[in-house]
Amino acid sequence: MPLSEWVGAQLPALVILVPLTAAPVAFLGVRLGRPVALVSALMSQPLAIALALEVAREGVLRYEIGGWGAPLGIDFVVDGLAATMILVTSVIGLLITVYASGYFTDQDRYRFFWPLWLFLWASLHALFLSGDAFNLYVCLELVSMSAVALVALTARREALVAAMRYMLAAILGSLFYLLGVALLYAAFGSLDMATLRGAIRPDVTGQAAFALMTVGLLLKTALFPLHFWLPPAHANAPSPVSAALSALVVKGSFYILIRLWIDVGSPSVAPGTAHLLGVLGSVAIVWGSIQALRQERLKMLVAYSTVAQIGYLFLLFPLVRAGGVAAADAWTGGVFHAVSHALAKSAMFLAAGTVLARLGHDRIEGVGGLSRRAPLTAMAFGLAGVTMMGLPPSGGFVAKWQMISASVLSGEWWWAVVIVAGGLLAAGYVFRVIGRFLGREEAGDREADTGRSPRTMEWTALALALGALVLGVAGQPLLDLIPIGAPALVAGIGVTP
Amino acid sequence: MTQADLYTVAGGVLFTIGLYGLITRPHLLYKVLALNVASGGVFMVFVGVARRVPGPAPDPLPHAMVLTGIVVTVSSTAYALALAKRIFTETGMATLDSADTMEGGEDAAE
Amino acid sequence: MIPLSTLPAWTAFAAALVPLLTAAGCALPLTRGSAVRLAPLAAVPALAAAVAVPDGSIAVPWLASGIEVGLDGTGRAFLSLVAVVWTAAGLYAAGSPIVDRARFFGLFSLAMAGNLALCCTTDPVGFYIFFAMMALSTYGLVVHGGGEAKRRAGRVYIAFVVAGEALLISGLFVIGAAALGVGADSILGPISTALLLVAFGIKMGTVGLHGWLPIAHPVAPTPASAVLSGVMLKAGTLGLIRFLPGGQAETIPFGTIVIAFGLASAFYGAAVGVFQTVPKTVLAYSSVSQLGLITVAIGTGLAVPDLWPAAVTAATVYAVHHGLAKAALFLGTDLAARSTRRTPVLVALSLPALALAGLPLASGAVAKIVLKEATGSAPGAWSAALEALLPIAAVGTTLLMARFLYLVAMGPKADRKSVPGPLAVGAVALLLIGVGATLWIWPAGEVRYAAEKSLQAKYLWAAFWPIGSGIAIASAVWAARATTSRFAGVIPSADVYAPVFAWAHGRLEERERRVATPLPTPATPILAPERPAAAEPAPSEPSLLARAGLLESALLNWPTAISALCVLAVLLLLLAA
Amino acid sequence: MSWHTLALLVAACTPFLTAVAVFLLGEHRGTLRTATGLAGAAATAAAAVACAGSALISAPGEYAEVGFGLLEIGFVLRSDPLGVVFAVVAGCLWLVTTVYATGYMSRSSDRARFFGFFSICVGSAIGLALSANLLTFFVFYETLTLATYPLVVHSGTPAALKGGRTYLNYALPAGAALAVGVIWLHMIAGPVEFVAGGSLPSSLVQTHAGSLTAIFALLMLGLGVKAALFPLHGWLPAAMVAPAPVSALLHAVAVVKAGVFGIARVVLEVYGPLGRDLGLIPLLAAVAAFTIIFGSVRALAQDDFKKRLAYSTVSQLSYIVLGVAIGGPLAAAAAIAHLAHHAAMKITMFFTAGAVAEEVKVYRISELDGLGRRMPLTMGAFSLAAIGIVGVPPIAGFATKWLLGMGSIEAGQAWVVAVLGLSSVLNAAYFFPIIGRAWFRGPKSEWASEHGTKRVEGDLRMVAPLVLTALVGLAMGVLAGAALSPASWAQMVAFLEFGG
Amino acid sequence: MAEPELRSPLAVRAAALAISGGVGALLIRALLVLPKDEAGLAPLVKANLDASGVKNPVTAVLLNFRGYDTMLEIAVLVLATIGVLSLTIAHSDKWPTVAEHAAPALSALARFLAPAMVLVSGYLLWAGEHAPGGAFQAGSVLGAAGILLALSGYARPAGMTGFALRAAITVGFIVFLAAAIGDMLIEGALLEYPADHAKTIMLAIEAWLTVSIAVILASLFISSASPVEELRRRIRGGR
Repeated sequence: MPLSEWVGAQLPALVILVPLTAAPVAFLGVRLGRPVALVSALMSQPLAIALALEVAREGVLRYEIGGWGAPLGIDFVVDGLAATMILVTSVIGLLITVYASGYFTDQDRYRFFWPLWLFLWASLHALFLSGDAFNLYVCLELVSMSAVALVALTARREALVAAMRYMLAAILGSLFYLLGVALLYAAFGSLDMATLRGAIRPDVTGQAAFALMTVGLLLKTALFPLHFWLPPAHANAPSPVSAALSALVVKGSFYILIRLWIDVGSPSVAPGTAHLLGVLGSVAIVWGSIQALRQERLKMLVAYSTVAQIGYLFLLFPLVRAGGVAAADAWTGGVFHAVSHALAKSAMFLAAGTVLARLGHDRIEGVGGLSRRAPLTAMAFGLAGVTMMGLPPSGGFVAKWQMISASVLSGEWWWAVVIVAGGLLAAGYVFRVIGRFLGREEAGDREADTGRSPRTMEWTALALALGALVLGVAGQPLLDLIPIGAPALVAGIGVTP
Repeated sequence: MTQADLYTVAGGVLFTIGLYGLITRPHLLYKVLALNVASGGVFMVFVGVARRVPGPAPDPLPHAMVLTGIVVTVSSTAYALALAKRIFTETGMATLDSADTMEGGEDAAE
Repeated sequence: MIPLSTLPAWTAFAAALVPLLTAAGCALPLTRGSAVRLAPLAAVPALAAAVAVPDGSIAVPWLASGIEVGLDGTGRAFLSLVAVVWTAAGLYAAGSPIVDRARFFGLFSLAMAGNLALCCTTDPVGFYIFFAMMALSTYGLVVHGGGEAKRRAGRVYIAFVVAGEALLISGLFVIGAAALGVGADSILGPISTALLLVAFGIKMGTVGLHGWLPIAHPVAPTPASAVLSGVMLKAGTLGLIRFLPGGQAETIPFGTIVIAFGLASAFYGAAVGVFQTVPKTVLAYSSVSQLGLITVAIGTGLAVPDLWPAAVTAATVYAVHHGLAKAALFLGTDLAARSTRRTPVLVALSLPALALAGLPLASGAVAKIVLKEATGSAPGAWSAALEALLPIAAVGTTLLMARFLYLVAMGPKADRKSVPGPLAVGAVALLLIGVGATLWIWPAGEVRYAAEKSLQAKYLWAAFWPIGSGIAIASAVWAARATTSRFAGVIPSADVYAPVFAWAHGRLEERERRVATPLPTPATPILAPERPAAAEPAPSEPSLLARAGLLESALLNWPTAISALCVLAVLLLLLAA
Repeated sequence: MSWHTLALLVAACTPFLTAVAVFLLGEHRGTLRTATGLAGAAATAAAAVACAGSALISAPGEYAEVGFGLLEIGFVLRSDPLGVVFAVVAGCLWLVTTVYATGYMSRSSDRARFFGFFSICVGSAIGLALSANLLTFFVFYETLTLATYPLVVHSGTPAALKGGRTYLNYALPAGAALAVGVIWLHMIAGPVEFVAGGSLPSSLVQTHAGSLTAIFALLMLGLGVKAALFPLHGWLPAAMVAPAPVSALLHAVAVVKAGVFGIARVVLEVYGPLGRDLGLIPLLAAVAAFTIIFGSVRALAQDDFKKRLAYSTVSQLSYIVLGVAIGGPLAAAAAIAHLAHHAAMKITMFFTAGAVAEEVKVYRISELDGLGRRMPLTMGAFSLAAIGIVGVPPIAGFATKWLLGMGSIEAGQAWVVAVLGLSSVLNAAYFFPIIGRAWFRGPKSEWASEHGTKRVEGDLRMVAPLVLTALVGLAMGVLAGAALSPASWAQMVAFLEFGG
Repeated sequence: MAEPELRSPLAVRAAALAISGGVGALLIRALLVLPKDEAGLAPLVKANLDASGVKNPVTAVLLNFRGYDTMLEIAVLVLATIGVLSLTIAHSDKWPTVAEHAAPALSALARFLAPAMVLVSGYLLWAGEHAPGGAFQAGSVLGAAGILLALSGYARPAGMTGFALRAAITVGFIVFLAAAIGDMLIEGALLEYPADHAKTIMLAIEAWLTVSIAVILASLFISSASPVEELRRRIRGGR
């Protein structure tokens, strides 16, 4: 069998195996961490692209692990959504890797960053590809474990306590999820999502299973009011980690949530919940933004911005219920938002990391005039802010366009009001920082500046921010990819609201 | 109430107890233990589920899942304990209030 | 006899624009010297064109919003008058001690170009362009030399100009639109007519709209006053002739109103003018009065549409007559003031002065006959009324002129340093010849007829008795000067407008003082520094944001957070059930 | 690729590429950066003119297009006759402003940032001019909003930041309103192209009258902020903290015109006859008329040079809105022509304000006394532009006014004439005193004692552009009737809009 | 040094009781109505047991049908170990001392017990093929032996922080991974064991996993441990 054909057939496995193999290697060799991670990152890139192209060409792919096939074995399922998430993860992962290679000055002390990060990366890929409810639990644990370990990496007391908070929340969330899996299996006799889709019934057990899994995943996604662990964890982690957490990790649990709700369980399971999630999402948008407005630390502000932006994702749940074009718009819009937010938020955290690296602090008060000294970083933050605000040209805008479309079409216009208000609030906190960047230097600001910002750091942040912008004008291929294999409910054709 | 139900209900109770302990116990060790109790509850539910199949042999799948779950729990418990220990070493306290996580700011890039 | 050539229609227009060259020349440092010297003669090509270019017009679509240029009888008459008066004034200015000559002649040329060119355009846009050019550059002439008084006068002048322009353009829109075949609305026509009457009325100093005239004339340098009063006011006359829908029945309702205003102006100007104490102010009031007579002619044409051509002729002839005479008087005022021997000047000045009153053999007599020919057919009682009132107006004119000559004679002693040179004397002489000769060589039939008529005894008498009466009254007033001199100056120079102007000046100057309080300049100012405002209200809130922060820390508290989780779980489980 | 599409691409992309190059060259490679900026501006101007040529020789409906798919609507640029007016204005004035800014900013810091964002702003303006549909327009519109902010706060002073905040407080909610309007309209009517004469099918009036009205209100709210319609104008005077080139090109031409241009697009090429059928246009006209008067009255009260100019802009922009809202071909022609006319005149005035501030540190009108003798070219150019704005012939402003006046009569809206008259008087009332002070009063300010009254114009790079733009403004008026003049072009466009 | 309160105030406890009780009640309510007749995947497992290569259905599920789960589970374990190491020896580069002195009685016991535990571990590993048992059980016992040796002061792990430790921690996972990749190359799918060698491969994986799990569990314990003597002092001295 020619290599290319073999690779083509093994793509879903390979995208996981590359970082998963790299992780122990990076652990084994003390000095190998950085090069191995870079090689792995560079290999992931073409694999992810190939996978996306394959899905675009062939439609949904299934890969039977161990040759057993679901429901006995575990299948990888690659639809448009999964391929999109893999693609985004590999792009952001590459840039974070490059950034981190310049960020950690004491490579020896932080040598465990690399295996942990590679494990995180691999587990995200595994999570996105998994088609099995229990396997998703294991993936979730892998993600949480590596994420927590990365947060605690600096062993600063704030980071340790934040990691602890995160750890407890993550374990609790997993337990709720696992309890739901138990009920699901007890009720429907399968763990394979595709099989479950056919078997699901809105009976007490099924609904309880969904409720429990949802609670667990909400906690892991940090939807208001369960966001208590997120700001400290994201703000006190090393910046490349913060970027990965905000951009990718919270999306992991959200991903499972939409798989469960929209892919497996039709909204006929617990219709009231959809609106509850929508309302909580709306509150999150407003509350997170307001909190971001009052933060004094840059990374804390960015973290609260994540709390707010997560809220948008949850508007998906009430909006897809309308069916038809509205549902299709909501689906692509929601996922597109996740994607563009991932790019922009990682850019923001990486930019904040550069600020920290230069100034030794990230107090917003003290960043005056930084756009003179670190223009690329200021630019990266600003451009990422465009996506946060949902203004064109940015992926955030395209996403909001779709979501507002959906809310207008479905007649539930109040979600549109929330979306618009959220954009304005986001402008409030984004410009609070940008204004400082562009403003005057306070006495002593310049002296405090170490001037340390390697090109790898500045440019990676900028590249991510630009990526979020490019999505705004050239996002159509992705918009076409996302709905491939989407559940009939949101496919947009032949479904009456 | 069958034997299986006894397991599942006991699992539910254990889970509830764990939840209660997690809320009320400030000490990190207790919190980790509370989570252990709760996961024990979840595993009990699995065991109960495994027992419900007709025939003498239990369903092996929940058992396998419990085993996987145990390893995962052991891993996370070990890490959580190490973390709690480290917090204690750094702050002299082992609670979530040991440091103001909203302040701080330095990180690994210095 | 005319035309003398077969030049195309646009040449007249082009000739009228020659002063633009000298204007530009005055602005550029290199050419400044020669431009200043050539500026007085800049109107000569236009004068030549007025003589040489045949009737006819041509569209110039690319210029501005598309205009039409050319000459007709009326235009030719006005162009000639304008060219002569500007030349005379220019020559006089060249012989006068005027400061900042480059600027003066630059603005002078610009106004001249406007004034000349507006005679050569036959459409609303073209006319408006040059009307505005003339009026606005004249501002610079009015305030030339600077100083508080001139600034105030300039302010009054520009205010009236701007208001006039705004009304004028509003009226012209309708005419322009009508030319395109749109908006030929019944209501817009009369409105447009009214707007034009008011707009040109301002220019012509019709009573009620005359406030600027006695203010602007005295302060301007004499050559500027001469052209202002002599020809620029006539631009209003030309505008009325060009753009009023003359000869159409719709104008009838306006006729009597216009006649009434004309008459009122004629008497009001005379009545107020005699109380003035500055010769140029007296002349300004005389202009109000004289243009009132022209207005009467126009009004007659409006009231009797059939008479419109006659009225136009009358207005034109009278305008030419008055333009030459008034310009001569203005220049003469200055000449007298500067001359060490004043008597010859006074004698010379009495020619145009009496010409204005209708002295036989001079232009005034002919003009008045043409006027009477037109007004004689005024409707209803107006004919008789005018027959009776016009001679009385002439009495008034005579009195005004007497007052003027008296004031000139009594003026302060001349300064030896500024004795007028030959250019100045020649300029006045040129105008005097014009006053004497123009209407005798006027080619049009009606004028020739009137000129011959003026020599008949009946008309000689009709011309003489008002002058005689006027002189008699003047003599009586002079005889009783111990009593009458107390009345000199009891009416301020802007009469009813005086308090309005005083108030407006006060307000504006007060504001200026307030604004001009110097403020410290900030280190890197982009905008001017803010005026010190009232102190910002001190932040007195535990702000909303702070409260949100308190609530958030409660949410972040572990027991609360996990409890929230449990509540959410309960909610979801219940919602599911 | 034909030269038509090539021109389109070059015109829209060059400013952005220039921006990237300028950012990359950075603060220290000044000469190369300046050269890049000039080359980019020149290429853009040439391409914009080429676009105009393309629009001229293409048959209606067959204009050059280039774009790609986005959100089922497409991101499409097109050189149609209306769009190229704005594109050419923005492109050509950018070239002039670049020269000016090189002089103005010669002693300033952060020039790379300044010129970079400047290029982005111009690119956005040209992009939105050439947008073929509402989505593309909106994308560029918001880009413009954002790229302007760093320029407004350029100096970084607290006052500048405050001005920037005010700007955002207006611009961002407006963008949100516009976004909702655009999306909603797409929901109702599908992809909204710009088509001469209006693209919405008239059948919508029966089915969606209420929605269309609400959408129109949202769109006007969104566009009205940039167009500085009362009561959405407050940001414009506040934004005057920006450096002079910004005020000149952006706050007199690119940004504010983006708003009025958008209104023109929406009223003429989206709603078309529906605007009248739904009774929306008269209201817009009333608001515009009020703004004209309001802006002028406010301008009277300003002593700050740039703020007076800003309020004048508020007033003048509404001429364009009013022209569009009158609903007749001549009035629309006036509006379109005024896009160019006002641009040339107002940019001159802002250039002047900047040159005066740089040269003699004078920021207030009350300090301008006698400046005509000190800087005769500068103040001469200013005077020409100012009387042009007042509407004195034969300068450009008159050409607008004439078309507008006749257009209002043509459309049976003669009341507009009264507005025009009153506005002219007010314009004169706030501009003539400036001219009067500069030329007819003696110097009394500090600069007189420092430098004497000797004639010293500013930097040639500043004087030449402002003289040029003043002359262009004059030429636009003097040659208004000539072929290809803005006024003639505008009449051609209006002819297309109203189908003869 | 202020020790934290061990219990929350009464109000908090009451509220916590109420809401966790609420969750529990609803949970139990759902658990009580679980469908009774759901056979799940048990029949499927039974049907495919022969093909799996092992006789114990649980082992078949763990290592074959759902071997991927197990591979990731080992990854979690390795990951947690790396995490713990990053918190402990990454910052000091040496192990904490578990016991400073060899306690005579304890070390004698350890010497006796440890070989037995190794034996038991081997049995558990082997038994997993057909009865309850397997790598994790075996590894736990082995790891316990290591901890016992450390606590008794008999063995000090101080030197073992380098490559050997890391290799021991990861070897099980790496073997698992190698098997998975090998299967991809040979059979065409991840973890699709060649039918003839399934049992051998699984046994090999389990054997190496046992080693890794033992080392992991022992080092998890030791890396966070405080010296026994200090604990003893603290207990004697009271709090």
